[in-house]
Amino acid sequence: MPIDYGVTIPLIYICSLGILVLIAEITFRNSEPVSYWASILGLAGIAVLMFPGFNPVMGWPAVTGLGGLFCVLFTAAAFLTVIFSRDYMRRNGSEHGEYYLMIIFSVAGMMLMALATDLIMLFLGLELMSICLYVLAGYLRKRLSGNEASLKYFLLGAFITGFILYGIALIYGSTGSLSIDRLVERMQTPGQPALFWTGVSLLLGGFAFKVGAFPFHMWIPDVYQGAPTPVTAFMATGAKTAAFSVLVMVFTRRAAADADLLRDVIAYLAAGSMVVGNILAITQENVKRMLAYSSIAHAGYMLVGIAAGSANGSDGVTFYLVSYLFMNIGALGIVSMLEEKEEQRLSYDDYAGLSGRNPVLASLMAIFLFSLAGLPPFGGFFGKYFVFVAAIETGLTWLAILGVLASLAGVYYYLRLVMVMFFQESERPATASVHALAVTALIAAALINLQLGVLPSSIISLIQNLR
Amino acid sequence: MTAGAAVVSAVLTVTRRNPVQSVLFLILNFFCLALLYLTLHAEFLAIIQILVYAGAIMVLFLFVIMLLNLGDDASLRERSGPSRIVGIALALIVLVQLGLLLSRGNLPPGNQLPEGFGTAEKFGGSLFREYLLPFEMTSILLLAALVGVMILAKKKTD
Amino acid sequence: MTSGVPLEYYLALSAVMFVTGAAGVLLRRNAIVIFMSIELMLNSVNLSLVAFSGHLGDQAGQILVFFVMAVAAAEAAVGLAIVIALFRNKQTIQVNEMNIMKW
Amino acid sequence: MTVESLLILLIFLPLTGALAVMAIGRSSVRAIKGAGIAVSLAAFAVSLALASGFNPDLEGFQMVSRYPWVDTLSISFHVGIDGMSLLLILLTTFMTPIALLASWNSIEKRVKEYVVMMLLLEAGILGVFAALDLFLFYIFWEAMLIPMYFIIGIWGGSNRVYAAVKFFLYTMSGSLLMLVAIIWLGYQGPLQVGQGFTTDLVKLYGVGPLLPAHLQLWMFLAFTLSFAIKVPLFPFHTWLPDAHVEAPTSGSVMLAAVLLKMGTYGFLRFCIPLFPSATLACIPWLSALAVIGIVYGALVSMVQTDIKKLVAYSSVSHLGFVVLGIFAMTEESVQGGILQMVNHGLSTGALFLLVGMLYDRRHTREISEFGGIAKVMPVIAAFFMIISLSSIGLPGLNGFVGEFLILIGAYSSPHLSGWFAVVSSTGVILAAVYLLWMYQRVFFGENLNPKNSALKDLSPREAAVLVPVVLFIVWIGVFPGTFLKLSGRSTQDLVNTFRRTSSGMTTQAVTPPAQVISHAP
Amino acid sequence: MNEQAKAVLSLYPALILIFPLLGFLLNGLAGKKIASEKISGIIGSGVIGISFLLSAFILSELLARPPEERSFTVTLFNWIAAGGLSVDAAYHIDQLSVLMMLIVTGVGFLIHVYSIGYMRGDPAFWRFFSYLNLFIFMMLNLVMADNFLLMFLGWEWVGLCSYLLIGFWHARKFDTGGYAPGAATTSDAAKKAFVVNRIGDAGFLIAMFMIFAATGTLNFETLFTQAPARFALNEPLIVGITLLLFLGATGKSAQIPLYIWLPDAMAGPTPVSALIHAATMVTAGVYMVARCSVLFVLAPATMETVAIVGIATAFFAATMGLVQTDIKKILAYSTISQLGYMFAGLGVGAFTAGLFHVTTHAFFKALLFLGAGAVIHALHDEQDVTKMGGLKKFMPGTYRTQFIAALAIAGVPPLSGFFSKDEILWKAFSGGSAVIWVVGWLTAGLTAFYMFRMMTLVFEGEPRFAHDRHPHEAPATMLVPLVILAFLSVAGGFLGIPQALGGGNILELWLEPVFERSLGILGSATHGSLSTEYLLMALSVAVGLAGIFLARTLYLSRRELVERMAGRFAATHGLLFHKYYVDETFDAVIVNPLKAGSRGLLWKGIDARIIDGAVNGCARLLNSLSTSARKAQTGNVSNYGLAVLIGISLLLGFIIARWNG
Repeated sequence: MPIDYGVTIPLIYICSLGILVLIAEITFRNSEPVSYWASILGLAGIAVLMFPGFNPVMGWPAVTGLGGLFCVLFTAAAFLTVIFSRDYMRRNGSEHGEYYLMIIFSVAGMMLMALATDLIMLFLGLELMSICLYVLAGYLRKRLSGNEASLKYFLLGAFITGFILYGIALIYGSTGSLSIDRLVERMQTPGQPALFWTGVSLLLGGFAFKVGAFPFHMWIPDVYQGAPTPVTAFMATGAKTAAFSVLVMVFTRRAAADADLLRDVIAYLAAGSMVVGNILAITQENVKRMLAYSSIAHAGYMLVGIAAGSANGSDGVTFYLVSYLFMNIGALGIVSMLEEKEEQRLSYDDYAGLSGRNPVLASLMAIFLFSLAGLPPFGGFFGKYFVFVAAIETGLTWLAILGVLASLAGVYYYLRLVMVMFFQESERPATASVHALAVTALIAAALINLQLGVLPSSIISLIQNLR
Repeated sequence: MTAGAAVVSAVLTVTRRNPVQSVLFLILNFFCLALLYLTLHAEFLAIIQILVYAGAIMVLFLFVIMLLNLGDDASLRERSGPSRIVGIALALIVLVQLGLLLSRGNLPPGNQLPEGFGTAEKFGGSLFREYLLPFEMTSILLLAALVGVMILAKKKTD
Repeated sequence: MTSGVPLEYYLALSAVMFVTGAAGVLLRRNAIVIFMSIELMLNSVNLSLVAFSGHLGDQAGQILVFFVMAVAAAEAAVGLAIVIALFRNKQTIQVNEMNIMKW
Repeated sequence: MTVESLLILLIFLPLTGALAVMAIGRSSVRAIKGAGIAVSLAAFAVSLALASGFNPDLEGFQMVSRYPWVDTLSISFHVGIDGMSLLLILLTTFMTPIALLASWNSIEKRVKEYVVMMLLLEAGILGVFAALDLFLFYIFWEAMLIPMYFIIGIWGGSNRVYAAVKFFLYTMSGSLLMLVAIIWLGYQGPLQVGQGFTTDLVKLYGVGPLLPAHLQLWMFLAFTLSFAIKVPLFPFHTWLPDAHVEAPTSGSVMLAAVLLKMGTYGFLRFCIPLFPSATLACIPWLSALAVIGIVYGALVSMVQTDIKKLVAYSSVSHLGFVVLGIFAMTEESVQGGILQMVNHGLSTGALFLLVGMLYDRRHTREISEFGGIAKVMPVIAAFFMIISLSSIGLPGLNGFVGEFLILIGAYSSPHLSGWFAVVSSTGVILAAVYLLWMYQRVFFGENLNPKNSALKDLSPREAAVLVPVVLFIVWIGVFPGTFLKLSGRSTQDLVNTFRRTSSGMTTQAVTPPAQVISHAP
Repeated sequence: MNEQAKAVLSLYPALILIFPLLGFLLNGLAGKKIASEKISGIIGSGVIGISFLLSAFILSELLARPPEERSFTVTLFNWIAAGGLSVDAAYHIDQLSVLMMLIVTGVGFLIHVYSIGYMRGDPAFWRFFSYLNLFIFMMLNLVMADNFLLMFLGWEWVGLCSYLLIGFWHARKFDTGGYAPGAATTSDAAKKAFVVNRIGDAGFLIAMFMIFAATGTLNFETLFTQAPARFALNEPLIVGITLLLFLGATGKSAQIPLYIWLPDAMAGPTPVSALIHAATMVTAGVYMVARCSVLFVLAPATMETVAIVGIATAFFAATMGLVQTDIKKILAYSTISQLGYMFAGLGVGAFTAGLFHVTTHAFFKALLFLGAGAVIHALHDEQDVTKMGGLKKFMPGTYRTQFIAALAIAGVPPLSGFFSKDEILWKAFSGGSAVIWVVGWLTAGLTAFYMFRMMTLVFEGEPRFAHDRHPHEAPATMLVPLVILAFLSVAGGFLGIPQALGGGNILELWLEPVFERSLGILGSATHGSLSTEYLLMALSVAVGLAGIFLARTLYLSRRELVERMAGRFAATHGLLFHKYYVDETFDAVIVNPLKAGSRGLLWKGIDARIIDGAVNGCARLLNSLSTSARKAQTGNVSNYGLAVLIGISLLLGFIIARWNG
């Protein structure tokens, strides 16, 4: 198997950055600022270098394929996470360079997943990412909720790893190959043995777990709530995107609908996730936990596109991922900025009157929430539209109907937060620690969201060209 | 015979109340597997299995159990009643399902083994040629795990 | 396929071990024992992989097993570190006592 | 500058205006308000230019611009107007400066956000009326909920939060199903002639009627639910009283004057031409709901104790007339329906303005708190009377023309029994009952409440708000031709096309749409 | 007549309309600024005077033409056009409309002048005149319209003016007589008038729909030309149309069952009662039926209904008038009763007779009201006849004019009322409706009785009013119109002296072309000879005189008899005094259940409980679903693992179920 440089280049970038930060950690006594800036600049630089079509000099090794785009997304998520993290960690008395290192390494794992050409790479990438995230979830060692989150995440993650691996083994056994291309090819060909489908369904179950789809979703609320908020943001965006990147690349190229064994089962997963995520989010009082449940619902919407399994489905999910990344990381970023020590200021009531004290933050939050709720003219709406188009085209109209009904519940709880921020006053106002860089990042995320909602075609054609 | 031992040791691993006993049965299970690997022409893996898995990893387990002083103490209440039954029943259901699916088999036809299959030489060859990138990434993985363990387990930071 | 023992035999053994491990995860409360059950599951899969590899005469399965072992090592390290971190804060590793976050 | 670009300019003017207002310093309140009014007046001027460039004798859409937007999903920025949308656009641009001016003093907190929201709202509404692509339409349709949500929620009354959420969710619950129907139609429609997904309205006009009846019915119902909630048609109306009562005056004005019209407009623009067979099947049911709404709204209105709620329920009754007119599907009734949209916008909008003026003075809207105040504020009393009369449907004022055309059209409609019009006529009686009774209790009688003895009469600013409305009320009443003429051709085409396409799927009907499609790209 | 003259003539209708409108706008918009009663009054009455002169000019022009050319149409602009419906703002001038225009502007002018005196010192003097001008403008629209819709415009607006003027003193308490005692204000009466009228208007409206649906036009000429061919005699459609039109007429002209608003309408200033609620607006119904006579004669069933309702109204209103104590209410019931006569006339096909009575009634009833106004004015707003008396010597001028009017209404020859009433009765009899004649004849007696009861109580006998009141004769602005109207009450009858008495019946000849078509359809089946006619005349004169005599005897010398009778027949008296409890019945059967139902059932029930209950119930359901489903999220990893395994099992189960390789 010849080495594909298109695959290796992002990994070389990110691993170099990782090693660089590691060296900095070892070299400098007070290494945190160095690591911080190195991470920020490095991640930004990598995102630019990898951006599809970026070609500063002739012959610059370009990253190709949809995987390249996903790599940009992971890097962007990491970049934003790092920006939101520093202040948060400082407030919780734990700013260290290793933190950035773990993020960078987990990005490496995500990239490996997205770029994988065989199941070995896929597996390794998944594990690299997961191991880093286990650590990150428990990063604040003294926080009991962090410990618990970390352990729950770890145990369940390892548990599901067993299933994924078993699935890989069965696929291997029935196809005689670990190549993803072979796998996809087999899925398009009718008449595969039961062994093969067993393997595929176990693999699907594994990734359904990773994206947080019903009924594999139960770890999500606890882990998202217990993890440090920037890590939650990173998990909800980067890790989810990574898992979806695999689903997009493996599971959207299936046989025609009538010969398709998986369409309905993915549709059920999607339906369950949309319903459960949205309904459970309604009565949450903790904003972070609410966003966790909502991320289950969003996984459901994206699975709608996977279930459709068409070109539009794949593009729709990819588009959804792009917009979801920016809106969710924005929302959780703001949550992290408002959170105080000891996990204080996370309830709805703590957001009361935010618009009066900090109109910029409140407005940005409102934009992210509207986008999450799927209201035009924001990116979240277009993402939903796209996947619903795909669903209806492939005869999954019931799923689209269920999806819109479920999103109505979503509208309720997102709007409830907007309502609290804008329509209510508070006696004990929370103070946000606002940093120029973070706010700039938020504004950028909001603008990207708006752009995705208003002028989505550039990113769509990009996605299409890469597919 | 080896297989029977493997199954028994596996069951005992999950049923022993004392973690230390569990570890020991797990190590036994790994030894059985190593034997099976040998019968399957995976000499290199068999060796690794014993050295790394049964040796290094399990010792680590044992070490941690000892460190945390987790005895077979009274606080270690195992779950009782219905939820245990549900768990076991579900496991059995999954087993039956797997059995059903595996028996519908149509496994691919077997191939003749190439020369030196499973030896360290062949193994290393393909590892460093075809699977160089995964191999390198494994090093990153171990590095990340290393850093992670440092983060999580170092005594004092602040 | 040179071994006299049919492939199905290995697969069945692997499945039984796998389910045993999975049952262990569900039934046990000690985090470390749960983790050991997971190791059991991984190993059962490894057995399948090696069996398939031998059946197919293809080395890739064995290679994957090798990587799985590496990953298992890394996971074990991290997992046990997590357990230790939790134990330091909570003085227990019983999973049923970890429920400060629910609903 | 071409005429086509005027329409685009019109949509984007309030939007850029909103951005510009955002740039003004928070403290310069007068500048913010002034800028808001200036922008909205400029939009009105542009819409007048638009109207002058509009040729009412032409078939189809005018001022059409079409820019590719999202090629993958065949979405284009496709806008254009015909007679009915022009009328509603004019109404929107006319009412927005009035609403802004009306709230000059009554909005005290967060003035900047308020003006921005109002302008965004205007842009959204204009977009709804101009959109010729279902996707584009939906974007505007939903996007305009956001500013309205804030307007009710931030500047509303004591129970504003409940009202805002109710408004939002109620409306949203209808429109989400419409979204599914839009996609379904975009896929199924073109499939009838072997083409790919599109949401272009002009193309879909050709293929929608070709859909099999049961598919039409489902899509029709999904669209109708959304529009029925917006209108609001009985029994989907219960968000309206809450929203109206809690919204600030300007919010109520925009809500009543323009937002509700989006529902009735939707029936005309989408439901009927896209799904004629389904429409035909549903005419009796929807008309029955409309008639129930007319009587029901009037009766409930009659027993309200809060003036604003009374006016709100009266909207249910009035909009019932509009819906009846639309679904009677005769030229007279549809013309009447369209005109009645404008009329209701003017008269109910003005009623809300007046209620707001009373509220500004007394900080209550309970009818029992008033009485005999015609003595202290005769001018307001006079305006209130004229506008009430317009709402009652006195001939010579605008309301009558619309109601009369609706009823006479409904009576002679081939789709409806005459009883629909007959029962609706009781709404005319009841309108007199609830409005005059309220008027009498508020303005007539002895002024016994000492708090009411020193109320100020109409201020010049308030006069500037009301006089234009009253002028239009009289104008439409006496010379409705000016306005009927604008929508005449569109109505005629709508009704004729409906007659042709609703009567089953003949092969004859298949050919012309195919031509339409070949022209469209 | 040359073209130019015709063109000039066609300007007149517009001018006739414009002047009152001008007066309305001037007084309405600038009246407060002018702040001069004199100027407001002059403007207000002047514009009407001009309109009257212009109308008279049109009359003279028409007189100069041969009878068949005495009509023309002026189209101002296209009013409403949509689909097949096209309605012009067009005015049709013919013999009938000219007659009505003259009455409206003529009587109107006199009442305007009278009002200058009557309303002196009122703070809203200017507003009063602007309303009056508006009323005249709209009434002219009503009578001049060349189509139903324009007529309806006038129809509605005169109702509105009536509303505004009844409630002119909206803060005043007003005793509606048993109904909402004490609590009501004049504005209640105003609202009642408008709403009751609206019920009739709805009938009018629906009739228009039916006409349009059947014929595609609302234009009088077009319709009346088509109608005989379009509608079969007594076809349900035409019966429906005419009945609905008549429902409209009962509203406006206060006939059973919609008469209840008129007595309350007396809450308005007295000139308003004279102008609107006696002379002009209330006769709009009569005018409308006459205008649509072609339609009505096509529906004999309706004609019969009209006649019966008319005569019944005439009788019952007269009985109610017997016991009223409020001077204006006596007159109000009298008006209702007289209107009943007119409808009875129309109903038997005596269109001219009906209109003749409209004309004479306008004179004497206006006169009666204005006289009553003078009395009320003189006694500082006292309206109770039992607290009057002996005013003859304080206000001799008023007394004389009132006496003439009373004689006229009582049907004493040769005053106008005699001729018009008698013609109706004769036409009824000769048309074969003896019952109508009998009831009408009885009513005539009652009329004479209650009128002279009133006359006696007000002017004769000892003064019963408080001593601090110093009655005085009315000022010239009020008295002069009284005198003129008295003259007209006397002379008006000469317009229609029947052939039997050697008269030319000018009015019948004048109106003949208008009713030519309908009378043609109706056919002329006249029973009875000249001698019968004389006999009947004598009988009606006799009953009138008997009524007068009885009233004077009872109320001048035998008051105690009255009391005793009232005591003996307390139930009947109460029934009459409370107007047969119609208001109370309306309230109990319709108004109150409607209000209670709307509040309790519709608003609180359907709206709040059912619909909103369902909406909020959905939200609550989701909430409780969420609350209970959350419990599954126990926080226990084992359970989460269980869920994962369940999921895996489901996936495998799915594959087992679906795979068929």
